[in-house]
Amino acid sequence: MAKHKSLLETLQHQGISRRSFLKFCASTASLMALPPAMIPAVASALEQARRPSVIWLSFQECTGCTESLTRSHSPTVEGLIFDAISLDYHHTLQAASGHAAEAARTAAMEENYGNYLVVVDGSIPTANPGYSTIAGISNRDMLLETATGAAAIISVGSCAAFGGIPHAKPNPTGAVAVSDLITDKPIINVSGCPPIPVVISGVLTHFLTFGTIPALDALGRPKAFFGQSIHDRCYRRPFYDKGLFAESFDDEGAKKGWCLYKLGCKGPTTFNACATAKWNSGTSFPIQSGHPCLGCSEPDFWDGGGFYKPLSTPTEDIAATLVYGAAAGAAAGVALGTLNHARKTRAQQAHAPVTVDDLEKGDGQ
Amino acid sequence: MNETEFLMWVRGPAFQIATIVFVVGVVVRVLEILLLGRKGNLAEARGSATAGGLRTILTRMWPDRGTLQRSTFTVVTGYVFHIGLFVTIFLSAPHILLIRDVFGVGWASLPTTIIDATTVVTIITLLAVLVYRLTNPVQRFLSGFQDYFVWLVTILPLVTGYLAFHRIGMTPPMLLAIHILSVELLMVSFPFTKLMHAFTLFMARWYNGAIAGYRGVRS
Amino acid sequence: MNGPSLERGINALKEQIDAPVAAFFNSCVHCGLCAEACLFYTETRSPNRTPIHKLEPLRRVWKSEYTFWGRLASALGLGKQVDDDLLTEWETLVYDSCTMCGRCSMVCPVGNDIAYMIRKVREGMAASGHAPPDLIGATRRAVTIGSPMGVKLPALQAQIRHAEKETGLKIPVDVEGADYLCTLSSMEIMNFPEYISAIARIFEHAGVSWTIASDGFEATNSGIQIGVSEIAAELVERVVKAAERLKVKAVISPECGHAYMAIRWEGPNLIGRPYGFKVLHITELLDELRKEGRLRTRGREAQRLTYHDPCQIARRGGVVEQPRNLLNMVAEDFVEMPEAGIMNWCCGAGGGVSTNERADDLRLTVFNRKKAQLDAIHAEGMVSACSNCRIHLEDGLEKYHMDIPVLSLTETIAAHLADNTPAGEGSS
Amino acid sequence: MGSATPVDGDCGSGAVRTGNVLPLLHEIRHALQRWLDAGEPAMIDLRSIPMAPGEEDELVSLLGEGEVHARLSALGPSDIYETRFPGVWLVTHYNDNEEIMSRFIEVIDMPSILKSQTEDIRDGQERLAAQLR
Repeated sequence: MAKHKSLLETLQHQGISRRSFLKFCASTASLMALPPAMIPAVASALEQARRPSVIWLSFQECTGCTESLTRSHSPTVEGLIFDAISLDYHHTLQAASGHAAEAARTAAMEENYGNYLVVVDGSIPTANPGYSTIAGISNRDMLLETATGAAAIISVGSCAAFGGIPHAKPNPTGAVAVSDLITDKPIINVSGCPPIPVVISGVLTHFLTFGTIPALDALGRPKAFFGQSIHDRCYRRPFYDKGLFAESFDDEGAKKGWCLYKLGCKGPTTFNACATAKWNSGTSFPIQSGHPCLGCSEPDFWDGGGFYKPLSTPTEDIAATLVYGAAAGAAAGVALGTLNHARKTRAQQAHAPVTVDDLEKGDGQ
Repeated sequence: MNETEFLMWVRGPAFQIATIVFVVGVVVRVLEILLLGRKGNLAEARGSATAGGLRTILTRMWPDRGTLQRSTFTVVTGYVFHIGLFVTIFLSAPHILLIRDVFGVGWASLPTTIIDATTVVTIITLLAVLVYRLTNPVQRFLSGFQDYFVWLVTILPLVTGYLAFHRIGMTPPMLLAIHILSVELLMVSFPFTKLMHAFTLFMARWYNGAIAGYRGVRS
Repeated sequence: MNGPSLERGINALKEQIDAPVAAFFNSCVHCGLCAEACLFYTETRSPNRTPIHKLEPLRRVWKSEYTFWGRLASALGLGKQVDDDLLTEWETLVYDSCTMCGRCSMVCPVGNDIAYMIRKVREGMAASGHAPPDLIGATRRAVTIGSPMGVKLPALQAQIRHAEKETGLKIPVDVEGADYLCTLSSMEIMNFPEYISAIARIFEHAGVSWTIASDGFEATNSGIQIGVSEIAAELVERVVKAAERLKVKAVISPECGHAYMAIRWEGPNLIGRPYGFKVLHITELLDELRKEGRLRTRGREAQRLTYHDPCQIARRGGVVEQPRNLLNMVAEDFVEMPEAGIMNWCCGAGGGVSTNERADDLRLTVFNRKKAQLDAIHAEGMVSACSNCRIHLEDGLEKYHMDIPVLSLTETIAAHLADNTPAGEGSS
Repeated sequence: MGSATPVDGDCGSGAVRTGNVLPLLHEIRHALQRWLDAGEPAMIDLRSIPMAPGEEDELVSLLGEGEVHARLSALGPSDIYETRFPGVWLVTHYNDNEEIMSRFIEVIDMPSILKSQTEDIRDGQERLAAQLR
């Protein structure tokens, strides 16, 4: 394997022309959500880029993230990137198994110490290591061990990034995010359940192209993809602004494509590129197919008070609270009112008739 | 506590606490008033106390001509910010959803552009109201800490709502959480301040109108 | 008992607080609109004369006694309490700077009846020894002599004889079984005895059976002005007893605002029982006679006349249309002041202010409001139905060098009575 | 971005508009002006702009087709043509499965991707020389 060739050399090796490379660069820039003016910079970076070693760790996960990534058929841009990286360890994709697989991981770590990239999907159980082990090694130990020599970690999917569904109440496994355990390495969170394929490959490409971590938001997510909310880029936004809402999934509003806010859409508080990148090779995204955004790229989206509950509504049973509150208030009010009444009665009993002689003070008349 | 947890706390337990304080406080204060009672009137009636009471509840929504002329600023700004509050509270889609969620009834919402404009107008009006309170001799004389505090808790939901809608300064979940929290502050303040007038003014107008109506006066 | 005290005052305020008071204090938002409705503020621009502010003693008692948080604060030694210094400071606000005209009660956007509460504050002020000395004196005279101005029966009898001579009519006194018992204000007896002649003529003309009671002629009630319900009740009781003794159908309140308030609206509640007779203001009776065709006039006053609504009769009493119906019978050119009727401005002397010499300068200062109203319509004569208003209006007009005569409505009607043909045959 | 053919089953196709088409056309107009004044090319990535279903087709049909149409065969096909407005090009890159990888509007006299690249020319020259040898 030509592990130390540059990406351009790899492509040339495959007989790919310079023009094809430029096309690849244009599509890559688009993939990374970079402005077209950046295409030459991408090209010059990719000419130099070396194939990094990638170790992919899967913990408490559903494999949805890997599925998402591999849905893109080769040779897509994403496919080409996989040609350009050295994926040395990946449960789902690797051919090796058992001790051989673990040996590959150890070898990759030793060979590329300080330079390899760790990709994690799934959360890490902390309540009892037995909830999830690989080759007899607990997820926690494997993560800590593998992270030691990593250049950076990419947490793919909301489980790795924020704990995800395993972390949802009551979180029986004590699931935590990568960033809860690793604090001394750069971590890029590519959240989503699953993340958009082009976002995963876009982040990988960025690292591959520039060798640096992209600009991140407060939750450690690349701003290029997570910089704007679903709501801000939603094509149904004009309906929100006009106050036109679908009230149920089968009413006229739903048929006319009106805003899904009232059906619980979490678009206003969810940051992701769904509205522009879309899914299934740019075919559609949930809102386009008539379903409210679940907010899957946000922390604790599973505990966000119900997928079909509008954002502005309380999560507790306020109607019941009102009833109990009113009852308690009535009881307290009657008690206080009775005390007040007694106080007033006492004042009336204490009343001494006021005569004209009671009007003047002291030594008056 | 991260943003989402904060938002969930604000939408959950905090909202519940605010609701309890609000409801218990309002009910207690209303009962404290009612249970004080009042004496029956032994004088021969000229008119109907009930009709007078009901009438005054309605008619006090409009000022008499002299008051409108002499206190134009107070009357006009009073209308603007009360209508503004009504529109932003009761005709904005997210709020109607909350009401429907709690009470099971909802109604049509106004377009966000109108809500947005109303919010701006209301905020500006409330700022003018504050300046007036600080400069008008009578209002400044009458005002104490509570008057300024109530002004603050009234304008905060408008400002935070505006910021949340336009996503200014912070992330949307944080802005939304702060907005809801500011409303909860308003709810908690309600039973302890003159905000209570929103409920008791109907009683006050009723008594005023009933006292006058009994004597055949249209108050 | 043993004289006034802070304790008695606070106790009185505690007794006075009822559901309306609590609703009113709960509702105030400090908007200050009541200030612009009060002539004591508009003509002096003193913010402390804002009507709602005059209620501070009552508000403090309400808060510390009848609200949960106020009681909690009091228990912790917080919260503002009522003390003698406060009451001393408020004495001039409650008595000198308020006529209980109730104009503020009409404009308050949340519906606070401020005048209703001022009346209650005065109970506490009086019981704590913070009533103005002149009002105490007048009250003492009312209770001991029978009239705040010290008018005794012989003085009335002299005026009656004078009126009989002038009109040639017999003025009925203590006639049992008469339909109407006419009461008088001592101001009418002392300053405007023409009123007695006027009602004698009108009743003769209309064929009304009436009488004056020798033991219940005084209609004014210092107890209400100073704020002592027991004294007010005692004074009301004198009239009620006379009416019951003479078995009249109705008691007629004279041209006096607060007398009407006292006998018509407060009286039954003060004595704790409903009347067995009706109470009418003189203008109400005259208007009834007009409707029945028993009151016929001739000729009209040529000058431009306006009508000043006495607060307790119009805004607080509900008699608004009747005087206008009567005036329209005899006025060629009747013109309303701006804001006439229930929103009319007070003359500035009601509610005991005219009795209170200390407030003389102030009441003449605030008369400027009435002057502005008059200036707006160029009236050449002003009619009213309250002798207290009339005296003060004359004072004010003189101070502001305005040459406008002030007339009594009843006397004006009497001056225009048609020839006394029997009722029903008149066809003038 | 959305594929060239509207997808059946989109809720509310056609009824929904982002209103982004007109601003885009204005952006293109300004870009043409800049090209004329300063020779400065412009490139718009259509993937970065939110579009309602059908809106992109509307934009494409408004731009129309002009005189030049080229098809590349490089890492899958690319479709490049000049619109009705000379200097405005629509460049669509597909992968081998004819799925759109990226799509650009270029304002320039000729998209650079059409030009033969020096490296490729050199490579070709070498291959030709080898063949003639």
